[in-house]
Amino acid sequence: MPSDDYKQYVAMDRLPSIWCPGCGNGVALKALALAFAELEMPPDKTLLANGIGCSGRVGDYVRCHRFHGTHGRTLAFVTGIKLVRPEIKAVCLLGDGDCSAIGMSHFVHSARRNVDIVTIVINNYNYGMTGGQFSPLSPYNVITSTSRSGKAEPDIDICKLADLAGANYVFRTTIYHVVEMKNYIKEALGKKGFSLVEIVSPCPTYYARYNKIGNIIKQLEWLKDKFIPIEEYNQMKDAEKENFFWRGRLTNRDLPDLYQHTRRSRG
Amino acid sequence: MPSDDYKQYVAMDRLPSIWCPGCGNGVALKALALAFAELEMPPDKTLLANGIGCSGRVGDYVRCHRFHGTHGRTLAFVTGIKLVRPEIKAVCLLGDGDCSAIGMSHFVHSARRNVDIVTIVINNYNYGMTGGQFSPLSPYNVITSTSRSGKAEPDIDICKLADLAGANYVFRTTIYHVVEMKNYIKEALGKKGFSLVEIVSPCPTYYARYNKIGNIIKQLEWLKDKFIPIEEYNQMKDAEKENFFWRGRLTNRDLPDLYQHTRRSRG
Amino acid sequence: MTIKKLLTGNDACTYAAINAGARFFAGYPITPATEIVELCSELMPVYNGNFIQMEDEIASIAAVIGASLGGAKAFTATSGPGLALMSENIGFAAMAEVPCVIINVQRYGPSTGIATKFSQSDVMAVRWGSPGDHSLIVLAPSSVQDSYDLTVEAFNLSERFRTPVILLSDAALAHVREKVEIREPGELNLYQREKPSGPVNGYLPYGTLHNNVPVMSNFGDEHILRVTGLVHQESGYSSDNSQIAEELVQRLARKIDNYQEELPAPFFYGRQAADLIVVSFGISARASLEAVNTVNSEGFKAGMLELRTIWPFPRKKVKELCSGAKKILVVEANHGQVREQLISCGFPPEKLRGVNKQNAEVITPSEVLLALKEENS
Amino acid sequence: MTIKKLLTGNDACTYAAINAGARFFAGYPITPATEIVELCSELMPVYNGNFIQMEDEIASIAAVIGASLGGAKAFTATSGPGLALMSENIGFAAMAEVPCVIINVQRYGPSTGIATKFSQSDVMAVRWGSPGDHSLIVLAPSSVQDSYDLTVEAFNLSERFRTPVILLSDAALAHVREKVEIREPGELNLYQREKPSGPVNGYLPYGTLHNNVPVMSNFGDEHILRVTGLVHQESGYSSDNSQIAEELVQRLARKIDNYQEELPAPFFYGRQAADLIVVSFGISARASLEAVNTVNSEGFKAGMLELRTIWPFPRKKVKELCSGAKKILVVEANHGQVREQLISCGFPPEKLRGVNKQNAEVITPSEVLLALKEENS
Amino acid sequence: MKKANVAINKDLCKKCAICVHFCPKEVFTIDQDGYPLISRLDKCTGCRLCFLRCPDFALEVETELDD
Amino acid sequence: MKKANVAINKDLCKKCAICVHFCPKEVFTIDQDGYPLISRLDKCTGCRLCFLRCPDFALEVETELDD
Amino acid sequence: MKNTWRTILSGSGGQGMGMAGKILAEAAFMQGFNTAQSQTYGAGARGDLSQSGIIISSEDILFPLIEKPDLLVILNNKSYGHFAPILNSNCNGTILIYDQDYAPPPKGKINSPSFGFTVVNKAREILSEKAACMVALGILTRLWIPLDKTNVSQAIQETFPGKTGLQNIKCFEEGLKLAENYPL
Amino acid sequence: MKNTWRTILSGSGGQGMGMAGKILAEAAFMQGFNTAQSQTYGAGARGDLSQSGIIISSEDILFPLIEKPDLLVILNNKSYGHFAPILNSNCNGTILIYDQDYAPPPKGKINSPSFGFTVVNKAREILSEKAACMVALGILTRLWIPLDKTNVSQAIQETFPGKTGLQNIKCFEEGLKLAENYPL
Ligand SMILES: Cc1ncc(C[n+]2csc(CCOP(=O)(O)OP(=O)(O)O)c2C)c(N)n1
Ligand SMILES: Cc1ncc(C[n+]2csc(CCOP(=O)(O)OP(=O)(O)O)c2C)c(N)n1
Ligand code: SF4
Ligand code: SF4
Ligand code: SF4
Ligand code: SF4
Ligand code: SF4
Ligand code: SF4
Ligand SMILES: [Mg+2]
Ligand SMILES: [Mg+2]
Repeated sequence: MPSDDYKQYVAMDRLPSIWCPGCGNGVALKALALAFAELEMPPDKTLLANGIGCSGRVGDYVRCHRFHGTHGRTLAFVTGIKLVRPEIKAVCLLGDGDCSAIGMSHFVHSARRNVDIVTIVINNYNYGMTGGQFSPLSPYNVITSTSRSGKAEPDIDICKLADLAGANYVFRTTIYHVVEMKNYIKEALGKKGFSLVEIVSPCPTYYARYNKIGNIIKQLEWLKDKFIPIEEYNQMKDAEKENFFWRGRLTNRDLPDLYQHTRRSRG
Repeated sequence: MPSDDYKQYVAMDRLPSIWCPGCGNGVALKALALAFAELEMPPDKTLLANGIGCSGRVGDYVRCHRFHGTHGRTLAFVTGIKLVRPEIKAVCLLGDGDCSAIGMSHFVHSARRNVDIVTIVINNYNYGMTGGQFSPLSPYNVITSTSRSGKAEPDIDICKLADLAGANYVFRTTIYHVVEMKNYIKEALGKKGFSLVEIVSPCPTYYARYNKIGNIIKQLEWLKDKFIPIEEYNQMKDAEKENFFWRGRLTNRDLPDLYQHTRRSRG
Repeated sequence: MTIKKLLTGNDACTYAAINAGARFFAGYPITPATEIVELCSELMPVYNGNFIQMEDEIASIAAVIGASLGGAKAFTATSGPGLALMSENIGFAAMAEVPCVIINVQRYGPSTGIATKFSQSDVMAVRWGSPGDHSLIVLAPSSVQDSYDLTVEAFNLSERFRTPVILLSDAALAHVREKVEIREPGELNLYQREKPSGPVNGYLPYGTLHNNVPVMSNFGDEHILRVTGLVHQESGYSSDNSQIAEELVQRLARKIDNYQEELPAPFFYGRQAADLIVVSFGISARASLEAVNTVNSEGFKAGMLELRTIWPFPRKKVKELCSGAKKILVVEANHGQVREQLISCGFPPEKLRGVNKQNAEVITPSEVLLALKEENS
Repeated sequence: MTIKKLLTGNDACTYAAINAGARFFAGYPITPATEIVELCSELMPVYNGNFIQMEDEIASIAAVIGASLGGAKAFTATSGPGLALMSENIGFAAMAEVPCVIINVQRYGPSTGIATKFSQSDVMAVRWGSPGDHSLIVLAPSSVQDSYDLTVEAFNLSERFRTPVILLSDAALAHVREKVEIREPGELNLYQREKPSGPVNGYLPYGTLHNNVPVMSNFGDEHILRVTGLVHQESGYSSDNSQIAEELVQRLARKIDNYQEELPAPFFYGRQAADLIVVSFGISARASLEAVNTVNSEGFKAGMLELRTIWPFPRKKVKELCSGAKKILVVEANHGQVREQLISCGFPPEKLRGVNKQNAEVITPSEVLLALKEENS
Repeated sequence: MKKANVAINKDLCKKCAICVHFCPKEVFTIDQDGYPLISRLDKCTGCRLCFLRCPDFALEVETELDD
Repeated sequence: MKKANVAINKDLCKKCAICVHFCPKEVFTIDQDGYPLISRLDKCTGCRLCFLRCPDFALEVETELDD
Repeated sequence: MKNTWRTILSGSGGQGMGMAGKILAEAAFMQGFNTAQSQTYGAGARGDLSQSGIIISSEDILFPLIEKPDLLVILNNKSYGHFAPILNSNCNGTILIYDQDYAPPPKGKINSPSFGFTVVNKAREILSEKAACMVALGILTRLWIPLDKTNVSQAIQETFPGKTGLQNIKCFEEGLKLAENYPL
Repeated sequence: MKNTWRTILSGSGGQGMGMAGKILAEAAFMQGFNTAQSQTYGAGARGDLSQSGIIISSEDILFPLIEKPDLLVILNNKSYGHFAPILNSNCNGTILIYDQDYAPPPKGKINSPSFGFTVVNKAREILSEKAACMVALGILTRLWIPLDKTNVSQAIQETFPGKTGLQNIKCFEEGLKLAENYPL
């Protein structure tokens, strides 16, 4: 059984975290630390880079290299880091808002360039840090602090977007599915090129409250029931699909990454 | 036969244009003016908005309302215009760089919101205005003034991107295919919601020169030969596909546009 | 009708905007300006206006500019990091002469700093964030009432001068709740932008000037409008002619700088011919005034100048009102950005004592009091 | 080895960067800085460095900052509109203390303005573009040789002070071709950033200060690095403590402002105790010097001060060198941005005549001459 | 037979009750202050789901018991 | 029989020769200054492709001839 | 004659500081007083320390924030750290009102007159800890602040619609009662 | 004694102004002169007007751009508009060299000594209009500028590799010849 090894990646002395009770960020942090431990990643060759947001504070509790830049730009910063330090394993852990609103362009271009980064998006369907406004990933019609009568904009599927743009690896899971989450973060860490792990996560303080999902337990149960394996999902009829979301591995390929591209052109 | 009506949309007295001989921008401008004329669009309810670039100067030669903002942001500006003036027919004519590099985020979000805009992208595969650097849409490995030994980054298909993001209408054509171009601009002008017409266009001064395509005639012939109807393309074997690009209509649907969405939520 | 309400600074700005006629808001949430975004999302539909949450601040100010060119009074709200992102398009609005209002609620910086905490360190950034020569208008409220009044004024000035106007609020003012007299639209003097009236044919968007400000059409109106961030002729078509460039850029400064008497004048409190004058703005002016009142009640002769227009810096007024002082205390929660402006007015540095605080907390009356007493002893 | 070459200003900057050790360039093309981007795309691979063309200027400066934190000397090049977009991340680099160099080739603004034409109107924007209190360094070359020398200096200062350094070039200098003595790396005094040497355990990225500058590790090195734009402790972990905030922000100013003697001093030409002094910078200083030489050869007593460090504004030096002058002419192709700084130095406005030009053309020797002669008659 | 030890650190626990509700063996109840209470440790299979799901590093499961 | 009139405005023409090369009926040749020359107007079908492809508004095709 | 009352409510995030501050301010406003109210904000509010400051005055309020409170209500232990500089100084002029179960003053350091009440537990009894501040408002209204209890009740009702309002009023009234019987 | 030569080449985009200016500067540099060269830039260069300025001096060059040329080469008509203020003033001290086929000076306004040559057509004969400036360099070198023709040839060769270089040198030499035979 894995031991306490994961704690070498966690700044235990800085806990408790600033997060609300039940928030998914801590669960993701633990899964990440466990994945690091199982892969025995050297902390000095491991970088956790974060966006700005509640999820962005994950880096306040780690012991490896840590970068925390400006809202939405993490992938652009890390593109620079990776070009000069290709040996670093870089994990960019971003919020849904950070990644898909202000950071949309960098997200698409990092995937297109296939930069060797594991991008973990903590998708709590809203801007937790600023008080629960909708994000581009919030489903249509949901209630948030800036959509009191329902979000009037369609969402977009960032997994499909990453796939289209050129990512090597794309996986979606939820905070409920902890074991799967840890395992696929590990799988992503083993890949070269751009990987996306989207983790749908509860925000009990805003999202669950505004949408009357109930407490954190109810929201986790909702994740458990609504997110079904992609294979199952694909066999559903369209009408049925509307009630579910898929989770699982969308993409797994081995296209050359940015570093390889740039070196190739040197002949 | 159509008469000189199109001239009411063109600032003839400002010609000749600043463009190099043979440049595709003038051809697109004419097609657009013809489409306007055939639809008898009132100039005071018609807006041409441009990005910054050679293609962005198209608006310097029109007689309808004209907007020319900052590089990459046109769609965001026009989102504001369209919300307060839904009755205006807005055409955003953008360069490939403007739209897919600095403007990527606004492009994806405008398509996602399905803002009622006809977006025409003049894709000359480079930044013409600043001297022929590669753009995100330039094909892999091409020679440009910032990729003398071949572009080391994959490109992305903005037609598929617009489709994934939520556009109602997506069409790709080339400057060679003038009749098709005019007709499908007209079709796009008849739609509600976000339309994309991508026009692959020659840049004899930089792109054709750097890539030894030869003069403008050769480049137009290249467009003629390489861009085949999507139906034909889809039936090709993968190996064969590598030598061709598709053109034609990828998307045509009638999802509600942003204005409808925002009004719906008012009940 | 005038009604009285208890409101926060952020809420007061929002109601003021609506009552000033704003019917378009585009924004991106950021602490400590978020409540303005949220309240707009609720109020705009009620007033048949538009609210849109854009993908970032660049897009937000862009949408605001677009809406304004469509004829709407439009605004956004942000804080330091967002303001920085807006700067390119603020420069565009200045160049293309698009009325718009930006509420900048200052927080502790630089960079992400402390998002929830207080500072007054954006004084220079609001003026100089965007490259190239141009003028713009910045107003700083010191109370919730003032947040209301100056927001209304911001819209008026932006329409009158066809220029971006920035309201410089802060994290403390944004969240304090005070009584406000809400004068509703009927009670307010609202400036409506001038619209072209002449023939449609041959109309030149930048061709008719009133007080150096062009009489411009809106998109969708029958007078065809042409707008560009390039140097442009009266027609709105671009030009790279030297003379046109010089005339345009100099007019962009002149149209504001020569009409400063139309901008909110500083308030002066206390003894007019005082030896000791405190200069301040925003919520620091409140602490300052309390301190000045205290010392005056103890027999001092101190005066207090509250800046309300920050840019263009009201040099003439400041010189006039402070010229007699032996010592001027400039109270501000930053490194001394307004103090620099007083030096530019010609006051010798030795005369100017900065009472500064940079620890993310507000300046308190007793801190100002201490400084005043030191100066008098 | 020192070799002589004919180069443009843009090329000189690029070779200087390479010779100063820059091995990372990220940029986005923009007139008139494009040639730097293009030349880097060719040279970086040759020098085993990295070139990347990012999706915009925000991403460009971000990648530069990232690369610098990875240990590379890194830079970008841009012009007005791009500079505006970079301002948020320049503030971040100031806050997180990341060495990096930004070459800002001024063009005619505001906004898109005239992309190919000349101006010196970014003097304030380079300093104040980013909100919050912090200092930074701006150098302005006046010749192609100077473009080379000050670019090398920019890298040195940015490593020495761990701060963004902006090189303020312009469209004229960027494209003029002049002789340059290229001192190659062996000849240059290159400053290498200090690296931590103590034990790996318990290392605090912001914990060891030399001259107020932290001795920081790089990402991927064995001393674990933590970087954030939030107010942070010595550990690099975030904090919202008032005292930590104040100490940090004040140090960001102090670490530069207190060491100004290490920054390039102004050049003084002509008569030291002159009645008439011309102050200028950049290519306008060349026109000024020619004019000053001309009048002096005709028997005038004029002096000429060429600013090389623009920010922090070299007040002490300027006061020292200009204090005797009866009249100071400030020659600059903008509305008078440097003249304002001289007022801030305490020179009375009446003494300061602005020789300005805003028509997108360079200021010529005969224009300065005319002004000089007017003053002397 | 005890298969695992479960320990809760009240200094870190935020009383979210996730461990309580999602333990497949219903090992936990809630005490009067809202903290999880290990009530049926004998049922514990050592699956560590409670550990994996605890957002606050407040819960540890030791599965390789010495005895 | 003439089906159309073709006119070239030399003030606008930039001599790109697109009209020349892509006229399906080879109506044009090139004159000594590089401008297109309407040499075989009789072959012209009035398809207007030259007009549509001219980037510089330098070429007009009139198809509804009066006579 | 006293004409300004500066009150700070201090406790933890879930005890309704902000709401209570706002209610007090609204009640004062109804009664024609000038008033200014502020509260801790943002990430901090999620954590352990939450505060709200209310100035009530018959004069103009110049500075709207509170440097030194006349009345300080403390509902959790952590708050003492924050106010130590005030409470420990001599002649501070601050009256301390504390929760006697959860926030007894630390020994030997407090130089303010101090009064303990069963605030939190009383609220829990009736509704939940969230209403703790309503009990505190009752105490303040009865003993120190010149507000009419009907105004406070009305302000509560306007803040919390329906049943929750009534329960909160109940808490407020319990506070009034606690104060009535307090051996002052 | 003359020690500074300020030359401006002016014509249209396709006539190689920039290249020629650079070549002249390189040749001067080889010969140990100080030199500064500039050219019109950007969108303008695509259009009708293109210019290049070259200062060659045995002294330090203070201001690197040209206010008033000593030598002005004009290869298209449009350029006259731009230089009218100089050419029309009395005692301007500027020598005008023009293409006699394509840029004859407008009548009655020019107060400079002026010299016409067959520049463009000569270049077309040998290579193409693009080489027009090479012919002009020959003329300048022969008659006005103190440069060694071998240096100019070398600079041309270094700029244009291989065959194009030789053709351009040919044009340059034709320029030298034209000047030689010119009835000055
Ligand atoms: C330029 C800029 N704009 C806005 C903000 C304010 N802001 C901070 S976090 C955030 C969004 C957070 O949402 P998300 O990325 O989903 O993270 P979460 O808090 O939900 O984990 C915003 C808008 C900022 N810090 N910088
Ligand atoms: C913020 C900003 N960055 C860079 C530029 C410089 N710039 C002008 S046009 C352009 C790209 C043009 O390429 P594209 O959009 O493809 O248009 P084209 O010229 O090819 O038609 C660039 C990078 C600018 N004007 N503003
Ligand atoms: S606001 Fe939401 S996302 Fe943020 S810490 Fe609280 S529960 Fe988590
Ligand atoms: S540079 Fe290319 S895109 Fe621009 S005008 Fe010339 S040919 Fe057209
Ligand atoms: S280890 Fe498994 S069975 Fe044991 S307490 Fe935890 S969740 Fe329950
Ligand atoms: S899951 Fe963790 S934080 Fe939540 S109640 Fe259990 S032990 Fe406490
Ligand atoms: S109309 Fe058709 S056939 Fe006639 S000249 Fe033009 S292209 Fe040729
Ligand atoms: S296509 Fe037009 S511009 Fe080109 S040669 Fe023909 S007429 Fe001239
Ligand atoms: Mg989120
Ligand atoms: Mg392009």
